[in-house]
Amino acid sequence: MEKILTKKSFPAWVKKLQSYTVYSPEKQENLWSYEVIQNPDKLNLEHLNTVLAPKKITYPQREIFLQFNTSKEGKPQIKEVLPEEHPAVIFGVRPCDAKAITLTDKVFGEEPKDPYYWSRRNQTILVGLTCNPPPSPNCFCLSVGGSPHSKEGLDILMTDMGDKYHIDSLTKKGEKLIKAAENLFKPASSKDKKELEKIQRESEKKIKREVKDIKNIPDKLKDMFESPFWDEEAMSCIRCGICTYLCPTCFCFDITDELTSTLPLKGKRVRTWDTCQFPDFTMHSSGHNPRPDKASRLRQRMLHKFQYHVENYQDYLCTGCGRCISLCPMGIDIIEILNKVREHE
Amino acid sequence: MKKRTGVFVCHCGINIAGTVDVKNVAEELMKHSDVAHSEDYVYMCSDPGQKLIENSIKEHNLDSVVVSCCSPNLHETTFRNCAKAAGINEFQCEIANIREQCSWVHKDKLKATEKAKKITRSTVERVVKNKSLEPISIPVTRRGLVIGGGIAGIQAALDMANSGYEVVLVEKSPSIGGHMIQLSETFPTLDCSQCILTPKMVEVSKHPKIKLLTYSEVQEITGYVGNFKAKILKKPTYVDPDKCTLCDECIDVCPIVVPNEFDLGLTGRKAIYIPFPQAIPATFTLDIANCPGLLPIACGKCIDVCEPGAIDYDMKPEIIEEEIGSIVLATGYDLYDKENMKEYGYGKYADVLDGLQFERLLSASGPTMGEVLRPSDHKVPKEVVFIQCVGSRDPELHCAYCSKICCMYTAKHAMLYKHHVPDGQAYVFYIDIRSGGKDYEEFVQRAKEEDGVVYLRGKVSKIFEENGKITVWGVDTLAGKDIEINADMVVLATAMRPAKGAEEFAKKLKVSLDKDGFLSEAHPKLRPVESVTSGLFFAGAAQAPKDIPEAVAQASGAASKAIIILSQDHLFHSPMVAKVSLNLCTGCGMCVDVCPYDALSLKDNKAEVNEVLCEGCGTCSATCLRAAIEVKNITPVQIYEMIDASVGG
Amino acid sequence: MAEEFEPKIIAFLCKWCSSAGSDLAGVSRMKYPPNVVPITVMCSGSVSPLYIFNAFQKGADGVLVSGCHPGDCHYIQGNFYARRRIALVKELIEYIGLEPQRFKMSWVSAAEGKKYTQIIQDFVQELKPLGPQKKLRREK
Amino acid sequence: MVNLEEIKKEAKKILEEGKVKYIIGYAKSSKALMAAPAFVKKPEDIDKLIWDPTCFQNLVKFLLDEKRKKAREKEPDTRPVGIFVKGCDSRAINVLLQEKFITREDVYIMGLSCEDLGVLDEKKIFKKLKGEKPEKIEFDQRKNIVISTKEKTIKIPLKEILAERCLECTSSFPVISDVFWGDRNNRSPKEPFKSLEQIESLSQEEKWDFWQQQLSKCIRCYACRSVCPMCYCDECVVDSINLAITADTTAEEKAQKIKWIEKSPESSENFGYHLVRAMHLAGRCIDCSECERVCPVDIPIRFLNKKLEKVAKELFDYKAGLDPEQPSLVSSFKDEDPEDFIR
Repeated sequence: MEKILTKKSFPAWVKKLQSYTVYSPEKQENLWSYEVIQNPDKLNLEHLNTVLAPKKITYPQREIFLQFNTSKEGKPQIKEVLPEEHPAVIFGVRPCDAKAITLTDKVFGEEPKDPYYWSRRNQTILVGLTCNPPPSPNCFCLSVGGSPHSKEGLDILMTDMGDKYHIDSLTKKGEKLIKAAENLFKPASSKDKKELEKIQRESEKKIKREVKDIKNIPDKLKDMFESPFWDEEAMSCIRCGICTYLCPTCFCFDITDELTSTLPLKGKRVRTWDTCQFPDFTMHSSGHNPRPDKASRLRQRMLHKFQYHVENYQDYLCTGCGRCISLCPMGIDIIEILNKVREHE
Repeated sequence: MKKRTGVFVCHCGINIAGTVDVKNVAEELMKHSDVAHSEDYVYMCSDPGQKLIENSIKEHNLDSVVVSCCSPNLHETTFRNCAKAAGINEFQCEIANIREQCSWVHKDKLKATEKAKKITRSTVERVVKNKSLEPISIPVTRRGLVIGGGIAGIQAALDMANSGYEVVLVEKSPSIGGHMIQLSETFPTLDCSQCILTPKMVEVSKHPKIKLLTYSEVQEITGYVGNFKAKILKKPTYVDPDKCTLCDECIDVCPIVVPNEFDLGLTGRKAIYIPFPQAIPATFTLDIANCPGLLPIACGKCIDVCEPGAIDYDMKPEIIEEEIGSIVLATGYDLYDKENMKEYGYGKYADVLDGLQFERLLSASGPTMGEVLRPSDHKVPKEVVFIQCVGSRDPELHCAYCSKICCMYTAKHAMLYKHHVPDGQAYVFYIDIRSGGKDYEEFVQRAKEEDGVVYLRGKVSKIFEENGKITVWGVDTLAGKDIEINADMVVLATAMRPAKGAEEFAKKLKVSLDKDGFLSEAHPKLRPVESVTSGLFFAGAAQAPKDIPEAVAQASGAASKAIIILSQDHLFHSPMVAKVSLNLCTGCGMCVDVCPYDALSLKDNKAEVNEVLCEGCGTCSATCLRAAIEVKNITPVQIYEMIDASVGG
Repeated sequence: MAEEFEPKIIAFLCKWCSSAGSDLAGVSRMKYPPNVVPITVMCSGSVSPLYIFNAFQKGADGVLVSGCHPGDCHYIQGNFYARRRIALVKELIEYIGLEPQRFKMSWVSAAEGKKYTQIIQDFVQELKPLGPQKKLRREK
Repeated sequence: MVNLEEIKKEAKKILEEGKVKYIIGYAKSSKALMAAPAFVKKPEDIDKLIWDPTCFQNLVKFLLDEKRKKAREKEPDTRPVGIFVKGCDSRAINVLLQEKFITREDVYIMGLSCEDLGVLDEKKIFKKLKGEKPEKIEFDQRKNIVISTKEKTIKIPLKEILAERCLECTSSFPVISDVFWGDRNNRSPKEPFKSLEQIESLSQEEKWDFWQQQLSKCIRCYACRSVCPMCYCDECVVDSINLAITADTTAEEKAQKIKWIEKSPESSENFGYHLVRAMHLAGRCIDCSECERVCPVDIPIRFLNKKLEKVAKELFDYKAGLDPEQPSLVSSFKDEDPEDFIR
């Protein structure tokens, strides 16, 4: 169901959503970041790529699993901690980031479903925004099966049409949001729809970067496991966590116990993000590390995204947001690597 | 893996129990997963108390113990022995100080109890991670080395030898005796210096346990306490002491005359010479620096006349290596350099002498056979001016410190001068008189009253020669008037300095020096004869200006310290020393920089600990950026747990 | 009425001077508030900045490092290194906005029981108005 | 003036002579505003080498990889590695020499003077570009940078967009090198620590609010640590990045491993990390401020290191990286070190 909402009345709509925690991109100094919106009048959807994808809301960097409390005699008491239920709306979600959430949905949706992830996810409504212009010079969503106006994973897709937004409600959740302030919306005219198509066509043209015939990449990679190629490509890697922590699709984690008291022994078990780029990610307690060097770690990142995940989920573990390219301190460029893979003999 | 720790809380009568609920402390600690047993008792240090600990160690088969009681300084040893007696390693026993640091300083019983719990638990956390350690045992080479053959060195050597230990005594000049042998009489008793010293010198030369190396210098000391190695250079004397009959023939024929060090240049000596008649060893030395040459063609007169053929031009320097267990440094002093004392015309006017030169003039065996005569014209000086604090107590220009002995020997000089020249007049310029010491003050008074020495409180402004006299301008601050004395002779009480070359030597031995270049002791009050390097001790003026009795006393002190080491065949060293985790160490060497004991070194780019030298201060561990080095049984992880316990977390 | 705030102080005392000094305070039956828990280390030079930060993270309201007077260090120089290291920590802590009053260093000799007593008394008085140290403390 | 052609000539020469194993230099990256490290092994590849104000990276970091690699090899090639260093980078080499992490023989230092310039600050430029993508950039006589985006071409005076550290740099030329290009004019900024004032002038609480706000952004990607040439430990004290365990590490040793900070990016843990990091860089940080450049969430990390650099200078008259022979800041002392803060 397509509707039109004037930019003027956009805040009014958001104000109607008190029952939700509302997130939206917010500019802090030079950076864009998804934050809880206190004042809807300040909403600004002209954002470039946020440093962290909305993943930070649906899959926070730190999740408490349980609390434990031991005593010398008797067995320890354990209390599971689930994120408290609070419905949330995220505005300004870029189609690539929404697509990314559908990917993590699949992973955490495997049986047994991850209760922590889903208790958040089920509560979250994603309101997307068509990318026009692209939010990053390194966008390449088209190459990985996405588009600047892809609806995948979104409950609503908004498109900026100058003084108004085209609102495309895609799910029941989305309907519910619009219902909250129905009178603010008017149906989209056929003229609007025409204009929308134009905008969407143009937005695609604006995506400049591309991975050439990506379809062959997975097979290509299969034969490159032992290739010295990775040593070359990884030379300038400094084994930091930027590419993976900022990636909207990376979902690897670590589980540790954090003590709050040592006598008696009390604490929490928490899940935190982890990354295959840290050397200790695969370190065995024996001291053996199956991925001893930067090359094997870069290879892992590439193969996971463009071979293993494709094998397991028939989809790339990459949505072309370009964050890893824009923020790699050493200029490692996933597109260039893939294009080199393509030419690799 | 869990430990079985026992916690024993002492009431110390009411000293602890009065302010701390000891039962409650014991109960609280029982909650700790590593605590297998805890109890309280009225006096843990009493025999029944110790028995109680021993028994419960056995009964509950504990592997570690915390005793909550008084300061570890008091009963740590007691309880560690007690733990040992019960069959567990002594280093598995730690003391929680809940008396000095808790019950005695607080009033509020509740809060004091809470604190006592924290302190005790903190100690439990430590003990839980304690390792069983064995003291490091170091075999001892039971020989001593004394460096310097002055009175201090002689005394130290004799004391050590007489207590049955072999001693190597090294003296750089041809004879032992040092400065004392140059003195005429000694204050305050005026007994003849040589008469009291020569017997000791002879004793040294005859002592079966003393190996005397004169005309020798220690070049290098390596190793550590109990196991030093000394490299000693024995310079050739070109005379075989066993053959030499002291016939003096060689002296008569030797064409070379140089100033005689022993008489401080007041007389001359030949290139082949004996320093002084009573020299030990009693033999001649050929001073190669001044000899025309060791080739018969160059001169060779002495070798021709030497009946017994004692002279051997082919004698070579030899390096002697000695293994020793402990070392006494007695490198002595020299007088403040002439060069610095130009304002007093010293070195410029023949009749301006320093204290030691005057001693020679007074000495019966001296250049004038004990008559006081002016070096310039051999006339008897009728007016003699003695100036004190020449170079001493003068922070701006010279030495800030007081040379200590000058007040006394100046009084002695003035007095002896009067004994030699009853109709002469002696003046003494002084800043103030420091005569602390047995019979010292009386001695000074005697000089003033009986011998009529005129003491003028003030400084000398100028000294210059004027028609055969030495005019001294000074001021008498008491009378408040300027003084001019036309003296026949001026004697300067020049400052005492560390012996020349002592500095380089100290560097070789890695002993630290104070700002004035004297050896600095481990602790100014409590360890006055020890250096910070264990096994190395100080005696005599090398450490600070001293008079003879003090030097002798310190020498005996140093000797007994040295003997303490030699008296055991093994030394035991605390095993709480640094330990390196090689897989973490990057070999940056910061720990090596900070170690005050040179216990750390780099080997194949990794830090290496010499456990014998390490004192376990842990400065290395705080300096290391990668926590690659820690001190056993007080490791970062232990502190980490102790912090938890101490904040009550 | 609410109970008065009692600051928690961790005192790293060197074994030879400061710990002995606090022993002397005890022997002389001087009195100071029980807010301080001493941790005796071998030398002030062995106190790593990690210990200090960690104490604050674990909820200490104040931290004291105390060693021998310069020149009296049992280990000759340890306290000189400590002096430098602690100066850096102090500057840093102040710079990031933790109240400087919360971190102190002192020289307390084995003879200065009185001084130790005074230091603790003053420290507690200074800390009380500041309230609990929450800035670096871990959430419980 | 540094002449790129001369540099290439030298690079070619030493590669042909086999004097060096390879050369670590700079080449263009897919981002117009930032060069990328280049590892040149063959003489024919020297043409990709570049030298201009986009050469941000402190390449000294890569000597660590080289050392690790050597350690793994049975018969390592012991020839030196050729490396481009700027003034600040060269000080990093001095610190590594001082800490015996490398030896002088390990490196063939190709010194490049920044002369009156330095490197760009991407963030400053992005501000000016307001989000437009720079297509290509040019420098006209080291005065201006000309940036062309699809929409327009703008000319910005370089001084306006140089990195803060370059504006406060006191020696813009390498202090140690085997070959050298450019001039050695020391520049002496009036106030080398000016940028700190904005924080120092704050009240205690304002300071706290500032750092609290900044450090709570930290996501612990450890880029600051990863890019820092001084952070060469296999295992970081505060948080294991590469547990330095070997086959013979005992279970107990593993158990004794202290967790000084937790993995959670909570305020206290973030402070724990950044405070310890600052302490560990005291007297070692040579102010290449790579840590700050790479931080994805824009934490002004340099202000922490710079502060201690200032303290070291003012209290102990110590400057890092000038002399490989001098003892480290914290492994040395002077009798007259200040102690007015001690009671």
